[in-house]
Amino acid sequence: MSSALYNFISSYNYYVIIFLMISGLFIVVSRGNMVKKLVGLALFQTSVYILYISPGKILNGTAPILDDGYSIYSSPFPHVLILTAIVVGIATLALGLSLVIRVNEEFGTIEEDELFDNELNNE
Amino acid sequence: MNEHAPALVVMLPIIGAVLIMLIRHNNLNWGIALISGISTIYYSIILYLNARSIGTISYAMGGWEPPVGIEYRIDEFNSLLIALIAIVSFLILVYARSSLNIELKKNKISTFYSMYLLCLGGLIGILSTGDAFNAFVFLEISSLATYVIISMGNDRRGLLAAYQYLIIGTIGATLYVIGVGLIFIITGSLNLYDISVKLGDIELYRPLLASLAFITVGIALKIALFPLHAWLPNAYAFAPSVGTAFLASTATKVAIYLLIKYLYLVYGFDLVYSNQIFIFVVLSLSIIAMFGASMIAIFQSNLKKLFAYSSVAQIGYITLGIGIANYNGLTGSTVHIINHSIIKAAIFLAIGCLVFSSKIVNIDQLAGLGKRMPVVAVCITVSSLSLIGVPGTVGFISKWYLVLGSLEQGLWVVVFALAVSSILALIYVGRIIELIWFHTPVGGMVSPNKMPFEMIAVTVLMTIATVYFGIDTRLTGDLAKIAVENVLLGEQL
Amino acid sequence: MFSFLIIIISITLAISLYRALIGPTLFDRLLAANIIGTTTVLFLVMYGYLTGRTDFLDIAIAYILLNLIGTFAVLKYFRYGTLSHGEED
Amino acid sequence: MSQQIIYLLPVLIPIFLSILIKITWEIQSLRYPILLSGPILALWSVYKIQQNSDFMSSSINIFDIFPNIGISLGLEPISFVFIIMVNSLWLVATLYSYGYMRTNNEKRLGNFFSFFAIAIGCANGAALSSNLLTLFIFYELLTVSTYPLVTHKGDEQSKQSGRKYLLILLGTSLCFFLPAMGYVYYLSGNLDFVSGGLLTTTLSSMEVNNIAMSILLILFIFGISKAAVMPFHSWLPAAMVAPTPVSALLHAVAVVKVGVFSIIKVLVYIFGLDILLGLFTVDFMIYICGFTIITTSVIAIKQDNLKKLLAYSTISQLSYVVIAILILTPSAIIAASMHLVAHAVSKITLFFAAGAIYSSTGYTKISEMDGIGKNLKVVSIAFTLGAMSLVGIPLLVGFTSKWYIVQSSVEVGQWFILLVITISTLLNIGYFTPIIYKFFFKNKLKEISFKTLPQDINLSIIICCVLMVILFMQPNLVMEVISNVK
Amino acid sequence: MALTTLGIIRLRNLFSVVILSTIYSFLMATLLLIFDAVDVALTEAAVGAGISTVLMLTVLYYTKVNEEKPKFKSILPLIICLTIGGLLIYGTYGLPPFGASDTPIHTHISVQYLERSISETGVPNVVTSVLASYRGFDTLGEVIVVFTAAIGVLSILKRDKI
Amino acid sequence: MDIVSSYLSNLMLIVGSLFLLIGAIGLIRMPDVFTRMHAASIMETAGASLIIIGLIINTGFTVVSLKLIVIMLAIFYISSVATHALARACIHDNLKPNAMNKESDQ
Amino acid sequence: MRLDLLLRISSKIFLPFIILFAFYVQFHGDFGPGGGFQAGVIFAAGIILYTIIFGIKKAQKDFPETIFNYMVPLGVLIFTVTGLISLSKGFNFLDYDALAHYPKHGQHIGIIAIELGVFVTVIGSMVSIFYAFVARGKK
Amino acid sequence: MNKYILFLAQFFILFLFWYLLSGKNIVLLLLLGVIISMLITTYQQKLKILDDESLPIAILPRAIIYWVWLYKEILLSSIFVSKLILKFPLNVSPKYFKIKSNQKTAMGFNIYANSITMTPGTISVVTNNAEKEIQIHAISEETKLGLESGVMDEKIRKLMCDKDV
Ligand code: NA
Ligand code: NA
Repeated sequence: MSSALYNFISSYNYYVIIFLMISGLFIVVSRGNMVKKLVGLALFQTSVYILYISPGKILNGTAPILDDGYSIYSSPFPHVLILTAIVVGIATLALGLSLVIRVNEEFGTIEEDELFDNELNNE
Repeated sequence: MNEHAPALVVMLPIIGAVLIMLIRHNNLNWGIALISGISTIYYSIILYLNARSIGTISYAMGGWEPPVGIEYRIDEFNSLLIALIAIVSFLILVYARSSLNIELKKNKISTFYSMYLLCLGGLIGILSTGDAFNAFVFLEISSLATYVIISMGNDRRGLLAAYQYLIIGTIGATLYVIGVGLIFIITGSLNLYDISVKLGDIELYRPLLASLAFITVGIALKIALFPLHAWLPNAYAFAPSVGTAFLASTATKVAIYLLIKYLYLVYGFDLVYSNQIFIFVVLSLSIIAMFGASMIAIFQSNLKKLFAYSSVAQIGYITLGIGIANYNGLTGSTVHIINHSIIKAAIFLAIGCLVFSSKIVNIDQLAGLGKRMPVVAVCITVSSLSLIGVPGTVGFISKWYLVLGSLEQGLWVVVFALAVSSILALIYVGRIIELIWFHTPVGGMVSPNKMPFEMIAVTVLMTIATVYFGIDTRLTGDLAKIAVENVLLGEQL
Repeated sequence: MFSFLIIIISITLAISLYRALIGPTLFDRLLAANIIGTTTVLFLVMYGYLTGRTDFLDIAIAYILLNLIGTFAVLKYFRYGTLSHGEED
Repeated sequence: MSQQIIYLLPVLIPIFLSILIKITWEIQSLRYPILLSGPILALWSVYKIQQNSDFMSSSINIFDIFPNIGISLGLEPISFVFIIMVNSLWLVATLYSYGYMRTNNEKRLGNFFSFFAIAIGCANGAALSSNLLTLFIFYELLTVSTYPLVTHKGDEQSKQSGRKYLLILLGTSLCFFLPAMGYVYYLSGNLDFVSGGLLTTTLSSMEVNNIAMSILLILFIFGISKAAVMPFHSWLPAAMVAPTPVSALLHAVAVVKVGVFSIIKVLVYIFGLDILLGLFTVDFMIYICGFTIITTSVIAIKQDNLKKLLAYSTISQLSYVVIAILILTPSAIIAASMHLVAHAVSKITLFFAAGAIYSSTGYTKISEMDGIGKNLKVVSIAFTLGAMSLVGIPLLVGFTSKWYIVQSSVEVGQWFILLVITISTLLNIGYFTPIIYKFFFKNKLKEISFKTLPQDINLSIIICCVLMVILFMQPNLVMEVISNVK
Repeated sequence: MALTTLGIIRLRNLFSVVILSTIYSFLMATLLLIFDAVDVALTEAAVGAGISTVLMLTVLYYTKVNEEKPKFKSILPLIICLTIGGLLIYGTYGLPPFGASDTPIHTHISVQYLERSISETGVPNVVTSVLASYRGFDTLGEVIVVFTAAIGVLSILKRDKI
Repeated sequence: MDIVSSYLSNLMLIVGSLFLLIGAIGLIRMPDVFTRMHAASIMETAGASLIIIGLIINTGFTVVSLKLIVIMLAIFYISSVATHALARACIHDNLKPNAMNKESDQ
Repeated sequence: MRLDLLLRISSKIFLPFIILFAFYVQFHGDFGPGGGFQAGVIFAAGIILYTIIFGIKKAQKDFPETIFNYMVPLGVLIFTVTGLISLSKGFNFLDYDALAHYPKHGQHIGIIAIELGVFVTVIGSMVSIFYAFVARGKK
Repeated sequence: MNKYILFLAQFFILFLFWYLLSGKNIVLLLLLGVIISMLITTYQQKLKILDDESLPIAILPRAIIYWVWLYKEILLSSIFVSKLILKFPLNVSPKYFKIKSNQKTAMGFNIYANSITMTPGTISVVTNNAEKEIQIHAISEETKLGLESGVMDEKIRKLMCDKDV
């Protein structure tokens, strides 16, 4: 049973990543709402997490917390990296959101179309 | 402590930043920043001298041997850039105090210094790290600090610029991480040196190329290579002048170094340049950058924006050298990294002086500047001429190497592109010079603030540097040559 | 046995997700979110049993606590339109 | 004094002088002595250098910019002639311009003279340069330092002209000169001026690629657009908005002559005559120059503005020099150098005269100048002499140089050149005769008061006329020196 | 998860987007758990469901809740994204299959971490030992990132003296 | 005893998971928010608790089972609070339950 | 009012456990999942819950903002100082072997120290950020 | 309630929780647990968020009995609602009505409302402590009747030791 589940995931491993990545990026690039853009950015970053971690998984392996009962562990290396990446992600998100608050305060809107038309392009 | 210089040179600015935020004293922050800056310079020079005498220095963070732990690799090339950045940013710091008092709210000044130092530390980290992921972390440190710096200006559009840059910068960083991830999957390592060894016998060619593409695009977003440059003009235009000077003279250069490092040291010359498409893309993008950005610059009315677009064009020169990819081309790139850093620092510092004294932001306000503020006017004039590449200034040196490099490769197109883009530069610079010297000031003049000595001094110093290094190239040119010889083309020559 | 349960739980998750996606009102989505939180916790517990590691329980507890915080935040938000509301206001 | 300093003196003296002028400008009594001391000191320093060196064997490396190429200076025959000419005429021009600027109440005199001095310094540097890089650097600096002089008036028209000036001069030099220089370096690994030609000596005959060389030649001739060969000539008429002394010194002597001089040096010391002989582009360039000569002369006939006319005349005369060089025989080189000097002296006379007329009457258009010869005798006579010299009438220096050019073209059998010179001489007569006729034989259109000209203007004009005659009498002053070119 | 993403793309109401992103975080965390990344899952849950949600809600308090229709057609973005996707598909072709144990990731450095952790640092959770010791400098960088973000947010948002 | 307990635990697990499934189906089939809440209620209370009790029986009395009990109680409590608050929020938002409309029809 | 009360009671009950759980995650990072960052986030989440339920004013009175603002650099300082101590003993930066006589012991101390640094910074940052977000107020 | 008993109880519960989580008998960790539990409890008291509401010790023993009963109820009504869900032509006739409660204490009232919500089939939507009135949404007539019988109300009154009126 469990191996069936694994196989299911195994074949779609990278494609899921790619799909998430594209859709996250798509939100960022195509949507004008600043908050939504940030959400998209977060999705985009999240997809990277799987990119790193899924190759670190070994079938029948277990979490890399050493214990007597186990011999096969999945790789701890990607986990460490992704922990860092998550932290960076939330830091960026917080900064971005704070900018959004201020932008909304100053300009009264958070739709990029309006903002950039009105502000940055017409000097 | 000298053997620990690789760690110190990164940590000193950061410790400075932390202390500033911990103490939060309005009179001490500048002092702390200066002390950090000075000590960073000291250790960076020690690093450079060591790298010159010993060769590559490997420093194991945490005492764990390289592939396992994080390694800092210092060679003649990056130590040179570290020293450059340390010195330039220190000078800008000296300049910063009075300028910030005018341009920032009182309560933000501590934060500014803190961010400035963090950004500096991040950049030095990127330069010196020998670890792909560590580079990402420091890239993010410097980027976040940059976003904050950009958002700090008094112009509310700074917020938009910061947001825009945040989005683009994060996409860039993420693409970079994707690229690193692909490499990581292939090699299982993150140590750049280790990777470069392992990539030698990798049969998975496609992931390799894809990772190359991702890393290049990711870094290119940071570099503001031409189609990906949209964030830069706004960011430069609305940041506080000190911030602009700092960013323009350091941030993009570091990203370029990272790209060079990947192309030459990690992937290796043969892999990258066996790929004709890659060269073609880099060259054509660079040329488009040189033309397109200059064309846009001609029509700008905001002074900082104009020079920001000019930066995009100049970045085109640097990447051009990467695309030319021979000894002279690379030397040209390297020298131009140094030279452009100096030029842009000088220009933006001068603009900072203008903002300080009479709130000048647009080009037409420059009219008759030659009479009102002759010193600053001379500085702007000289450094702008340097942008064109008038002989006797640093700009000429870079152009010369680039021309030589492209001639060696038989790339006449590139030679002419260089020439024509110089003419475009001439057009926008000519406009400014004409306004400064041959127009009478329009309307009532604002009574100018008295310029503090250190602002003028630093600006003049930078301007003198643009001329001095244009004449005496022992420091810049020869060091760049040595760096290129020993580091980048070690195997090829 | 456990894997069977896990599959059931996965199906449940999928269905709730469907509701979260189509939910005509916001509250449907909220409800679904809450359910998904709970179901995920169950999933965790089951998965912990499946692999035989008890560390998963800690994470399950963490999930519960976080789910609680998230739900409370959202509810409070709906009630007052802000998160900064206090007794005095 | 160390060697390096001595060689740098001709460059440093004017620059130092310019600073001095800036500082002491307010002190009235010091102005004249300081202004005049510059040219004299410069001439003295050239003399010192000449003492120190035997021609063409000694050049001094000041410092390196790139490995084994840097700023290096030296004195060889052509540059000796050129530098003497520039500095002597500077002396004369200083006299003249001080008077002129005072008469016309030009503002910012201090600025004017200090930039003037810097420009001369750059020209001296270009003259002394003993490798291509040094030449290029001083060439560019000359452009930049004369730009303020061109736009000195500061009105809209000046700015327009200034734009054109910078754009064409810097543009062509960056577009053509710099790549060409790079290519030379790429071919030979060096940029030194070598007697016999750098490329001739370093490349074996196998390596010489005719097509590449031809392209290189075109690049150089178009790149050195100060020589104003036809597609890139329009900066020169534009620059005529500058005050007349500027036009006189720079656009008759320093700037344009640096252009022609650079072409001479490049052809002689970089290519070497041997390589050039085989190139088809030489003929091509000769045709271009011929075309330039004829066309500009025709344009000159139509001009009403006197200074514009002189400018077009200058363009055509410059192409004389270039065409003379392109004959590619030693005697032709001598002829070219001779014409360089001859034209300088004659044209400066003409400009001085034009400026004097403007100072006295305020007239700039030829059509207004009827009958002024009766009041401005000295000036009108000087103008006539200058014009005659350019046309090539004996007793004046212009004849000598034209004669030598004709002679060497006949030697080689370049009938085209002969034809061009003949036609252009006719055209010269065509545009100068009406003016002179107007000066002396027409009646004034209306009565105006003539300002009396200050003595220094008259003096300088007379000196020029005397020079023209002396050089006709003693062409060997120039010829002897230049014949040392190997 | 993919569905959640689609939902996020489609929905205009930003509340729903926030709620969906919370759900997304939970699911992502679960997925990470399946991949044995215990620490990461915990972090992702804490960050995604806890902090991010709350921050986004706060922002929504200030701004308008409904997104407006994008003015432009999303063709160019689509092209960009598909290009990148194509590049990824190109790049991931031939990567080791999921769950294999003989890939470089496992054989090169991870092994060392797993073997040395107990004897050198005495910490059974290898993730912790790598994070804190073997790659401690990265963690320092991470802390500095958090520091930067916090100071930055304070400087951007605080009105009074900092 | 072992067999009995294992059967019991399996039974509870299966029943619990069935409850989950049924609740999920209810989540789809029910017509409005309020009725869906009831379905959710099943999932969160009956389903979750049965599964957890099944697991407790499976392990026997250890630290783990105590943890499980804690988890169960927490789920109960949170579910109740959340459901109530949600319902309340719905009413506040002027979202009438279907029940009201029917009563007004009658 | 009624909803408020319910939430308030629930929060009162859960808050101590959340905080305790945070500390648990912090100190058991060696043995199980968790560590400084996760602990910090959970702790911060606890404070945030308190803020959400009791209002920003009360929260800022009970958990003064200044403390958190100072925690942000403090944690980084703890981390850095740990690194500098190893420097001062002649070891490389962040080499915890320097911190005690036996390397393994030193590693342990080092790990605890830097986890503490992370914990402090993360709590400080997250709470500061949240306070800043909430306290900004509409114009 | 006595402050100190509350303190001790809370401390004990927290420490128990810690031990539960930790499951390790390392002295250092246990000590840490004690210290941290202490700290938290102290701070709780300082903030005045430690009271009967947050820690109902008094009713604990009877609460267990009540919970068992409630759990039985929950299971039964779960089965009922499940049937409702699985019926093929979906036939729900939800009811929305008010109910009066006889609780004396606020806490009892809250528990009542919560219990109603916890039981599948009924949700307390709006509560009014002053009027002792709860608006309830029930999924069908049966669950509505089950509530109106008042069994649960009675049980909770027993739980809270309310004297009969
Ligand atoms: Na950890
Ligand atoms: Na219920």
